[in-house]
Amino acid sequence: MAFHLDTDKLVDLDRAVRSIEDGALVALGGGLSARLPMALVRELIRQGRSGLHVVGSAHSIDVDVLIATGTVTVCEESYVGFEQDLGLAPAYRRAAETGTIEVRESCCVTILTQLRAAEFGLPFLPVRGVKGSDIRRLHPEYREVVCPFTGETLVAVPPLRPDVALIHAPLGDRRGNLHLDQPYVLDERFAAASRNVIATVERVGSAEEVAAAGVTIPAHLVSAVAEVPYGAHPASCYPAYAYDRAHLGEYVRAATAGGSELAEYLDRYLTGQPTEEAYRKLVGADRLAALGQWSESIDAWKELFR
Amino acid sequence: MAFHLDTDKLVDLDRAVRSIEDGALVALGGGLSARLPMALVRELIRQGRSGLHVVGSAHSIDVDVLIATGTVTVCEESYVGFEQDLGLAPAYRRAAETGTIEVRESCCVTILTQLRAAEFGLPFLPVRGVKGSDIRRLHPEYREVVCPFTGETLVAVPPLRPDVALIHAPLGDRRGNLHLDQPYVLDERFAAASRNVIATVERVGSAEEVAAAGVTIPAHLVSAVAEVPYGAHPASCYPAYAYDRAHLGEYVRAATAGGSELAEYLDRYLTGQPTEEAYRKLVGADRLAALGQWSESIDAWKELFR
Amino acid sequence: MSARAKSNEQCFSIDEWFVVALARTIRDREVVFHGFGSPCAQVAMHVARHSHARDMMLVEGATYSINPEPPFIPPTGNDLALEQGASYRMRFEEFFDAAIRGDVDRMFLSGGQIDRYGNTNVTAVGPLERPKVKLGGGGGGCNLAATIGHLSLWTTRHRSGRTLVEHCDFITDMGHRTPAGSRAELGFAGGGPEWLVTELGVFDFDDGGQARLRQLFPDVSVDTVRAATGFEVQVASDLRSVPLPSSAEIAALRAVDPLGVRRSEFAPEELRRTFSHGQSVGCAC
Amino acid sequence: MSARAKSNEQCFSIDEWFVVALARTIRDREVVFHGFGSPCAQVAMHVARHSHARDMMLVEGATYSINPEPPFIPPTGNDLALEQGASYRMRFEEFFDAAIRGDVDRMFLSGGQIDRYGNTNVTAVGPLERPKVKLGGGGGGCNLAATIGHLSLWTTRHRSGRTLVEHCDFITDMGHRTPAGSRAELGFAGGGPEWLVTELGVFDFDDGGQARLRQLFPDVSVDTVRAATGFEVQVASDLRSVPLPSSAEIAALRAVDPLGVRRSEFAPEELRRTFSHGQSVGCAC
Repeated sequence: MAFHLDTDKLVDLDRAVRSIEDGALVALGGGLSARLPMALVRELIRQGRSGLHVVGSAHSIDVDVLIATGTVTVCEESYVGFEQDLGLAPAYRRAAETGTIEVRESCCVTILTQLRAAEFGLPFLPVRGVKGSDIRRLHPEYREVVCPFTGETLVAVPPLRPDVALIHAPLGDRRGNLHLDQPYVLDERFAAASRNVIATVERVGSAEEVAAAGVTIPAHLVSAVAEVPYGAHPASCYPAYAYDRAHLGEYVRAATAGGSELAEYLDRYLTGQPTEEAYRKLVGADRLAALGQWSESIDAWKELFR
Repeated sequence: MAFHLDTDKLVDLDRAVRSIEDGALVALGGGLSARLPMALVRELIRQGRSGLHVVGSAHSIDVDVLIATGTVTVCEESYVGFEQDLGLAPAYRRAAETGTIEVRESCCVTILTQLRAAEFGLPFLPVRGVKGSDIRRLHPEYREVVCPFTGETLVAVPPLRPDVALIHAPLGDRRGNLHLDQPYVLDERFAAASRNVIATVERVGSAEEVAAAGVTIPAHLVSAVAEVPYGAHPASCYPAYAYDRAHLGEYVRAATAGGSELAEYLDRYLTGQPTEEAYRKLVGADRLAALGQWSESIDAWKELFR
Repeated sequence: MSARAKSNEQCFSIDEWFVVALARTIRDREVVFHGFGSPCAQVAMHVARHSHARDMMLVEGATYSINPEPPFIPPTGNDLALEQGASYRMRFEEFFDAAIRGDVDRMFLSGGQIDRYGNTNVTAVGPLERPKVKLGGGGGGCNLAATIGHLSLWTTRHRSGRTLVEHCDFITDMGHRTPAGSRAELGFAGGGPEWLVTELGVFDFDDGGQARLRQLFPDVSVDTVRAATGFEVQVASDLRSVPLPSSAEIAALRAVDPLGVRRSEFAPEELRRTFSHGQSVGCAC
Repeated sequence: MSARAKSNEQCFSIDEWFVVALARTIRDREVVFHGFGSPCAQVAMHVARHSHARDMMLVEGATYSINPEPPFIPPTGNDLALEQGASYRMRFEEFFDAAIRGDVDRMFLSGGQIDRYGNTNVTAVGPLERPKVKLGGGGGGCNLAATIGHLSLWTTRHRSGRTLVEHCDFITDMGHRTPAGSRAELGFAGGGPEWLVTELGVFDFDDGGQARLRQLFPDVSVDTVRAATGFEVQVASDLRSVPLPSSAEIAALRAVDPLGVRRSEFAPEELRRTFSHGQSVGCAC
């Protein structure tokens, strides 16, 4: 928290990520396979960060690949997976089943409430639905509180103050103003509740351009900005590009197989590529450009999902 | 609450206001002398409504004239007045000093918190700062709650669910989508926490036009919309017009004098004008047009405030 | 519409009939939401809005957009296609707040396990400390299930025998009753599960909150349902066949889901089940 | 700048010096807010941002716009003029949440009554049930005063004898200590009043949280202050004159407040007090 008043926060990706410590409580922006902070995730892996406690709503390859690389100790997401299309998250599943990570699965509403407690400066907030759910068994830290008006017993949850929120945006300026397209998912709440926000943007624009597009997350909440084209790939970052379903499929197959196949994927796309530039080159300019062709026609858009 | 799904909510002002019952808990949108729902306030007075409990943040002529006409029984605003420029609110002051209204003065943050309790579906929420303040003496309904994590004693406040929120917007459509310019003050929170939202708009546009301008309050929260040009006068409704400082001065002088001078003002501008059309005619097309000339030059703008 | 297309609508497969059965759990003028990763429910909502529930309010499951007209349903729930033509796009918290305060009338929920009370498990099969299968997780379901007006549950994996179970290994989202108590005892305003639609038939819930078989697909027997169900199957006295989909419903469904993402929920062998309006089983078209 | 204008800045009135004294309570890189209906504080913030505190973050008091460059200060706080050139416009709740969680460093607060601990009354003078004067009310001050880093209090009505009082009839916004306890006892994170600037002089607060006279305007004596103050006046051992405003500060002030809204806070007789850089009292220009 405490506002970030520096007027130029533009740094390179390496430096932005270097400020994140082992063991940090990290909020991941975006959701499902949209606007995930993948360049930041890849850089965390390249830098060999470990012991992270990740929090978020419904996520996919970002969390799974962090787990596959042994970067995560505690996972407090509401969902990790690839929906019906590609199924369960292989590394998450394996780590949970073998006990190599601690699963503190939570509920979107509870996470929202905990972020709000931090954002509102309150030491607790009440939620209701957790009472009927075994999710509560995963959270011995929850307490109870009795409503002084109705006598209803509610579950009390503590504030959630991430050390850092990792957010990818289509556009931002050097001061740190970010423009996002909807859905913002929890990004606005993460930004207000977290001590630091590290953002990557598809493109750095002028302050005027960002203001005209609309500031979704204001500069005073943001600690660093790095310009990383295709920084959400293989997730989508509309309007720039749709998600790369084929790449996600390739990952899920490798991660499901595990062992050498997974190692090969990780080496090929992550540890084997020292920079995002190298990653983009490997994925291929043609492939990346194709993901941007969704806007040409409905048929072109549909074709990306076949 | 319960969403309002009708597809055409356009009604005339008379009908919109007729749904508000005597004794209703009424939230007033806008703030200070900006975007006040004055046409709705005038219509309430014309229809002789009584016993209203009004809530809001910092307000001026809307609350004062409702009090001057005996429409209000309980006033739960955080501030009623005309700032340094025109000073204390005469009718509010007199009614409070003579005990003809009940003053439940509150704090913006507490009102926000109570609206959030309603919006979040919670039976209470905690606030902190009220503890050091005599504001608490005005609210015997407040209780205490102990944080189960820190042991801190906080003040517990109940949900605030207005029967109706009165909101004036520069633009809206027939379904009830409203576009507002910032500051929104509490209007978004009022809309989500109130059982009904009755809106006036400077102009009804197409759904496309409102979507392009940006929907601030979505149709499903709005129960009725009436088109009333200059519906905020003598408050401002930018970008259409600045506030009418001379008119506010005229009101404050009459209300300070009280007696026949106040009665004359009320008759002239409120009870003597059966419709908003008549009100606008009385104020004068030239005068109203002049308030829109703020955008012509800085000097023109400044001139309105001399 | 060509004669060929019209003829095709006389003939439909289980995924299509199933989605229509789901759609019919929606009443007109309801505010309805589906969770992400739920293509059958997602398609069903669009079918309902284009057939019997034209004035419903449809809230997309991961974009929170209202009444969009997507050019197609993509295989991922957070995609711009699902915002096209929307009348409004809610913020994440705007939707969840509305649902928690009781302004959302219906939600679709599924589960890797579902018990007789409609409790669902999307967290883990087997012991929690060392699960046999770690499922994806519940998203926002745990709180939403407490307050949303009605729940339409569904599964496309009833026949597996592993889905409708005596006891959920883990209760992610509450149905009518858990070991912690009933909804009334917990103070939950939401009505809980109203329907449970499976690829074998349709259940409602009795006054005690227990599932009761109301309708069967015509190629399914009560014995098949009993064999596939881990709890004792109550059968309604007026058990009947699942009502046939209309041509209009089938047309709406095919228009909104040209990629067939709904089919990803079914085992391949189920998808061979086809039907027609003339004959109830084994369509040859 | 013309020679005439330059010469004018050698000469200034009490409202100008007062506003500059307020401005100097702001430190650079602070996040600073003023309540509405506070033109002196409002102008002071703009003066500070254009002189010694260029990297402060200025939050306008009723538009919640950040670092605007208003073409003029209008006589009402919620006006579009106060959003011109802003780098961002906060929502109402966005500002209040930030302040309550401790991200705002300083707020300006005034009061119809102010006591030695910096408690302020903007609610009612006289008994609460039947007040002698019902004041406008506190806006958001009651909660903000608990958590904002530092408070800069001010009044332009010290000389009246009715403003600095032994006890506030009503405590709207807490200073350092109320009958309910100290800030520490109540668990408030904010530091409370740091300065109290009046048209007679400047107070800080001692370790016990009590106001202490630190600076006097040169045309004011300690006895004048004592006579105007309802509580016993502590005087700092290093009492001195209020530092003179710089020409740059005066120029910034006149540029941002051409309408002179700051002057509405002063009694007409106070506004006759003028000063110059050459001589400290009674400027003839």
